Amino acid sequence: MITGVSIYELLTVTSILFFIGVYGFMTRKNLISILISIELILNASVINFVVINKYLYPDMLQGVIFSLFIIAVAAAETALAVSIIINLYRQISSVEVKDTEIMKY
Amino acid sequence: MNFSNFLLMRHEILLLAIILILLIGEIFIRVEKKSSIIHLAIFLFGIHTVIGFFTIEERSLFGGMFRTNTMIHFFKNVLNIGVLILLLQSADWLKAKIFSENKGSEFFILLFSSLLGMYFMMSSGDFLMFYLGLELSTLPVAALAAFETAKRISSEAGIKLILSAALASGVSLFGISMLYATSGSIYFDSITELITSSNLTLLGMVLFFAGLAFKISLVPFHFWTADVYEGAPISIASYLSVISKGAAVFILMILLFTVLKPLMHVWDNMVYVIAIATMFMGNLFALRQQNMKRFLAFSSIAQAGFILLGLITGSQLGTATIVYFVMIYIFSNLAAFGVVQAISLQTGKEKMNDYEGLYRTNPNLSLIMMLALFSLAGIPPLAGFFGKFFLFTAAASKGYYLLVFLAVVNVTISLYYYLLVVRAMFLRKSENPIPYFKNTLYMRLGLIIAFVGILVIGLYSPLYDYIYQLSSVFN
Amino acid sequence: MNIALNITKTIQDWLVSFMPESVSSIAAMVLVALMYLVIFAVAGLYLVLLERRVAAWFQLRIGPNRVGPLGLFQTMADALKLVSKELTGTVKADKFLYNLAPYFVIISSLMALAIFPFTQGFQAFDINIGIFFLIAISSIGVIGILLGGWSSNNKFALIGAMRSGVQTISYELSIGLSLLTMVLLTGTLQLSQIVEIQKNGWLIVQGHIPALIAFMIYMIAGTAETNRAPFDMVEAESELGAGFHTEYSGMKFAYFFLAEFINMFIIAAIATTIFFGAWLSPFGITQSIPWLGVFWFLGKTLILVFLMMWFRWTFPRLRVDQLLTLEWKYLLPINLVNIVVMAIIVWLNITINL
Amino acid sequence: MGSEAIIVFFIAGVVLVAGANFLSNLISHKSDNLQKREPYESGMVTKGPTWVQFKVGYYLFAILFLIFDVEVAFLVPWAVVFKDVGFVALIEVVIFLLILGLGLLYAWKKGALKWE
Amino acid sequence: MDILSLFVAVPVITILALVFSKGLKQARLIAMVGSFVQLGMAINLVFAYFKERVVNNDIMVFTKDLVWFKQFNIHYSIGVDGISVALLVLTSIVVLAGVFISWKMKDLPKEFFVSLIVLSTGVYGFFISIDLFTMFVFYEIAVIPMYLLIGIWGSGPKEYSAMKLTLMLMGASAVLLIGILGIYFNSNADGGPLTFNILEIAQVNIPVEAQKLFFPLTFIGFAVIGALFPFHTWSPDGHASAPTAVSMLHAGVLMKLGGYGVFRVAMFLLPEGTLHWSWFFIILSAIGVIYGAFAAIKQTDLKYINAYSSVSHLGMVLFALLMLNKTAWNGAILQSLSHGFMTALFFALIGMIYQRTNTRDITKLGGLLKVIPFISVIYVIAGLASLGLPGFSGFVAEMNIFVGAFQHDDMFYRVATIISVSAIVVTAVYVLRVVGIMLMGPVKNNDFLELPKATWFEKTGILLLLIPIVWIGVAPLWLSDMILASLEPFIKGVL
Repeated sequence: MITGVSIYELLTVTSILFFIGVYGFMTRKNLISILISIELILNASVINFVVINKYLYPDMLQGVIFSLFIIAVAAAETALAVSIIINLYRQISSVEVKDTEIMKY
Repeated sequence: MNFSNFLLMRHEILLLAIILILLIGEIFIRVEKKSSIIHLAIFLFGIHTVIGFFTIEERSLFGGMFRTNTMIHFFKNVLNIGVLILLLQSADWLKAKIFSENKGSEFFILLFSSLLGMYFMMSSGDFLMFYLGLELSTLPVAALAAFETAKRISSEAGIKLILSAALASGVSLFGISMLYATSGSIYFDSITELITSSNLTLLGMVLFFAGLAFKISLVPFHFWTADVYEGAPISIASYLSVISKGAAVFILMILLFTVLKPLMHVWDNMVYVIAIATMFMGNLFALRQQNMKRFLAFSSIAQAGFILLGLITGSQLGTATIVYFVMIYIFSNLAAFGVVQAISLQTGKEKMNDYEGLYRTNPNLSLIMMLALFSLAGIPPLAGFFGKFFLFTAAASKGYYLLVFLAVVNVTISLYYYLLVVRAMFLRKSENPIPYFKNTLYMRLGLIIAFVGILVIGLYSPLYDYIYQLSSVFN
Repeated sequence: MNIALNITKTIQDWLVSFMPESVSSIAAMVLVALMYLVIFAVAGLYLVLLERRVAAWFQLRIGPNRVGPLGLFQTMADALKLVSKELTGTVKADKFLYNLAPYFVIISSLMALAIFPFTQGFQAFDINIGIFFLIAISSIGVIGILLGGWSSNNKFALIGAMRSGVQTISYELSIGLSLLTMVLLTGTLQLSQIVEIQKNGWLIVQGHIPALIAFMIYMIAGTAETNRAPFDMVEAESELGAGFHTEYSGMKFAYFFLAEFINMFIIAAIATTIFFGAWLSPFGITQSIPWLGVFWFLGKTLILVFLMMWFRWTFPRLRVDQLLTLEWKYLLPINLVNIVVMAIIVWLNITINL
Repeated sequence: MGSEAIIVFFIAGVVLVAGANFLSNLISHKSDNLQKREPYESGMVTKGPTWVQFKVGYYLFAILFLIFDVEVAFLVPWAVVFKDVGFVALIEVVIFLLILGLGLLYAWKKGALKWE
Repeated sequence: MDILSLFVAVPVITILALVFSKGLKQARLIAMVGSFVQLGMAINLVFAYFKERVVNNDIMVFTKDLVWFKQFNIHYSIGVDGISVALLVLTSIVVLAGVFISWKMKDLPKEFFVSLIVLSTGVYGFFISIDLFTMFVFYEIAVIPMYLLIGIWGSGPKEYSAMKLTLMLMGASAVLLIGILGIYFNSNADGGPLTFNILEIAQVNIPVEAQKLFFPLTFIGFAVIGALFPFHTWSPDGHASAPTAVSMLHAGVLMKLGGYGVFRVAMFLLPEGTLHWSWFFIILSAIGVIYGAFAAIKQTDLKYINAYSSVSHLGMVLFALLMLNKTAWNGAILQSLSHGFMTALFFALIGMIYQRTNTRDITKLGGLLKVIPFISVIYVIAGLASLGLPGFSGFVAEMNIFVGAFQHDDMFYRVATIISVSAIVVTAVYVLRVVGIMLMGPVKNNDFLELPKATWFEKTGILLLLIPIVWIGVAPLWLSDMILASLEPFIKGVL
């Protein structure tokens, strides 16, 4: 818990982070940027869990443990996504979204 | 700690053991003999499926993180059978295309890992286990979707799948964190007691819904479906549309019917709208598809819309009909995908036009395909009819006649495009039809099991009674 | 002398006696930060000197001896020279990242330095996840190196940075795992408590065989982590010019240089804290005089630093593949087994407690 | 000082670097010519772009690192409470490490650890 | 196995036998034997029914009830009354005739007969079920083989017609499904369990609001297959494109499902709804009667003529049913039967003519009476029956309908009746027009002079259909009695 900072400010920050992530996911044209946007979303959730745990329910550790697992999963997710992106890059020499749309309509 | 508790996790432990055995096999078997792993995997999984049928007691483990009961157990068995059929159907493809690149065992390992994730997801007693299960069931599939590394669309499918999956799970997580904030627990049981209908809870629920809506490919989150199905190997498309969707529907149902039951007055409206949107979107887009995989993708979106009709009831009737429908759907869709797979493997043709005159050269395949499609469309006496009828009955039991009407209109629309395939196979004659070919034993076995399922499940009513009786645990 | 647990608190208490509380806390922070900056600079400079003297000693030379008595001001002069040099950079560089890289390197090592218990109570902050924090913060340094190498837009620099990246991340595993082995013994991550536990005997004694293995792995991995010989492919002069900092000049080069030596100090200091009882004197001989802890701490640390310098002038440089083989095929499996062995020892309670 | 110390030290680091840079800019002698600003590659003229696709081996090691680093994240809490939990924790970690070890072995056999 | 379940079992066995058969000869033999057995069973059923009626005064006899899906209270529940028995006999005769007509089926004969028998299974099942769910199942089973039958073995724009037919009928079943579910969920209005059983629901007083809501749904759902006016468009196209046997079965039997379903389900279970809505559907069906007749005049394609005539005739069935009195109802049932035989006969003859001349355009035909006398004579007889000449079944049916309809002293009913009656005149016009152009006069095309005579299997098929027409026309009373006796519960329930 940080003295002088209430839970509202922290949750506002995480919400902003979350929506930056969603916005980035929608608007970005580069696969890596999209991936980073997703990381933002996940991190917003992680912070959310920790903050809620610390401020509201300090006697249990559920939120903190949850965040630990989210981090692990996010790592796996990113590793996998980047490998697929690399594989794609080897074929089309690009990581732009517009180049990945041969399947359409 | 009592180690006999682990016996309750029989499915999970056995599957994990199989994964490890295959991993060891992959490490130590020489490259020339690698293809024997196919037989090993199918054999082991067959044993696993059989063992799964032994009864199990009802308990929860790890302080409520993991729970099991007869319904969950039953559904795991259903998924097992589905995966077994899938394995049988994809054995040839693996042998021909994948083992030559020396990555066949990875296919099994990843597939089983994903299935393991689904087990955990279905057995989860808290949101942590649920989340881990969800991710474990999604991530390997993304790898599998990109499995044919030499094909560009395969990679595209993989990246689309994983990016959408990650977004959905992220959004879902954010929702879970809100539920956690209002209830102070991530355990389902405690949440059920503590949950109140505050704005934050509702927001949390809606966000949470997104994660599973993605897996079931409900409408705002269906964009990935067609592309991924088209790009991914057929086995994986089949897996995504059948097993993955089935498991997600199941857990969504459990969560809505137990944990989020106090909020039912909110989510039933949501489900109502999404159901209509999903059915229409899926069906209308399916009308103009030419690629069989895309076609089945949109068809499966539409089917997901039908499933929501059972979800909206929030009653035991809903549970039973959903499980029943999903089971039937698994068999029907597997049969359809099996035929597509067989043809694609032999001739590389996946377009609807290529199927013209199929009946005259391959009567058995086209017969199975036709019955599978009719089952999907809901034509008696095939199983699909009963599944759909009961879903509609369930929805009508709550007075949603308009919804049922729209759904039945959609059944008619869907019949149109299913008949397009039947038309190509039966009505048309082709200059250049797909030549006659003989399927291998595995493929035939896979198709026959699915075929028998389609024919029998609907007519054999004790099965439904059994499901209904099981479904009382969630209400 | 009775010193409170934490040095900042001591300073703050002292400050409160003559200024308002709100100002005092800020002043205390500034003071502490300044103090550590000084320590940072001095330690960095004199470690460079030490390195040169040790090198000379190994090669039967005298080493720097002109500037100041015994050449003590040599590195000071070097530093002054570096400050007065022009900060150049290439036109092709990614300016922002190029300038950002030194910050990462410096901040990470500065932060790591902050949590060591130099003696009882002499600790900038005593975080309860101390070891975890150390592992985490030391990973950040590599980002600086990668950024520097990449943004220079120079092939040598890039290759150096990539090598550094793969090497650092590989050996970081071993560092983490071997420290973890010792955490099994202590059951806590807080450095002050770890020291407290070592009053029953240094951990390397308590954990005997597996602790010894862990220590050896730690020292190898630590040497690699700091990109020092024999693991200095990063800046292998004969291959890559100067590696990742080829394009850096003047002060900017000095940061990397400084950080490397501070990191060496940090590695040694961690080893001291975890394996050799930090500021504790052998058998508690100087327990009555807490300030002597600084002497013990620095003494042990410098011995370990000397050990690392010894490596440098003893072993030939490894190839990249040898380096990775060493880590992934030897150190990591040994480490994993070692953890289990340690767990069994702790479980059976056959540790040595004096 | 609690967790604020992290911020203080962060600021201190920034001040150190920025201050020294400033000082250096202030007192250093400056001269400019074009060649000086070329990348230094042992006196040769740079050919082609530097930022090209890199050897995939680095990426493989990065992934392996990720796996084991995350593993460490799980082992840390385990190590802290190991003394209190005892035997069950030992069994669990053996299973955990076994699976990880199998993963390492797999990577080994697949040639991911080979640097060519 | 009881006498009624055999009607489902025998076709299923036939199908299984067909699946394992090879070639045209085996297939048609199996199909013929199967259909013969069915005909025998149907005739046996008639006698058994009379015997049973003496001792058993229930609404349905030979009932059998097996629980199927316990949770929904779905039963496999079967039973027959006089109406069903008559329709079963009709079905079995038409199926057998259809098999004979398709004796020379060349393309995929096995599949053809399988589809045909599947269709007949559905129809049999529909007529014997007294459970709404079972009924619905059999209804759909009967509809879906039409797609393949028309699509594969049809002629002309067969794909379009097949798709249109299937989709319209399936769309109708969509509406019907809502109706059935509505009835089901209101079947506990008196406090009993929810049930699909028609007889049990008939005892329940379904709330009037629900009846008003669900009657049109149920009615339209069934009436579409009975070619109710705005929803009839599938019928001419479907008939025109279908192969002969399918046209026969379709017009002769399948369309009867509509009238039967309307009567048995919509009107029987929702009497208040019937009263509330009957004016609307009377208008629709009267329009259908007139429209069908006039449309038939304009057509030159034989099949289209017959198809529109079917629309007209079946409109009359619906019209009579909505008249809500005993005589009209009796007429409606008789009309169903009569039309079933007649149209089947027509289509069989058209098929034969088409097979020989390769055209169905009446303007290109002429003087066929000289060339193929047997077929032509029968065609004339069928035409006369169609326009309601006394001595044939058509007369008996239409007489009953109009007498019954005119019994209403309300102006609306009388006007509607008069309008419908005028359709008879129009019928005479188009029947005689065809006879005049096609059969009389000079032979227009010299190729036609060498046309082959009717073969033995064609004759058998024709006679199978012709005998009942004459029989009903000459001796209608036994049939009338059987139907009238069965109408009693309806009269009690609806009127």
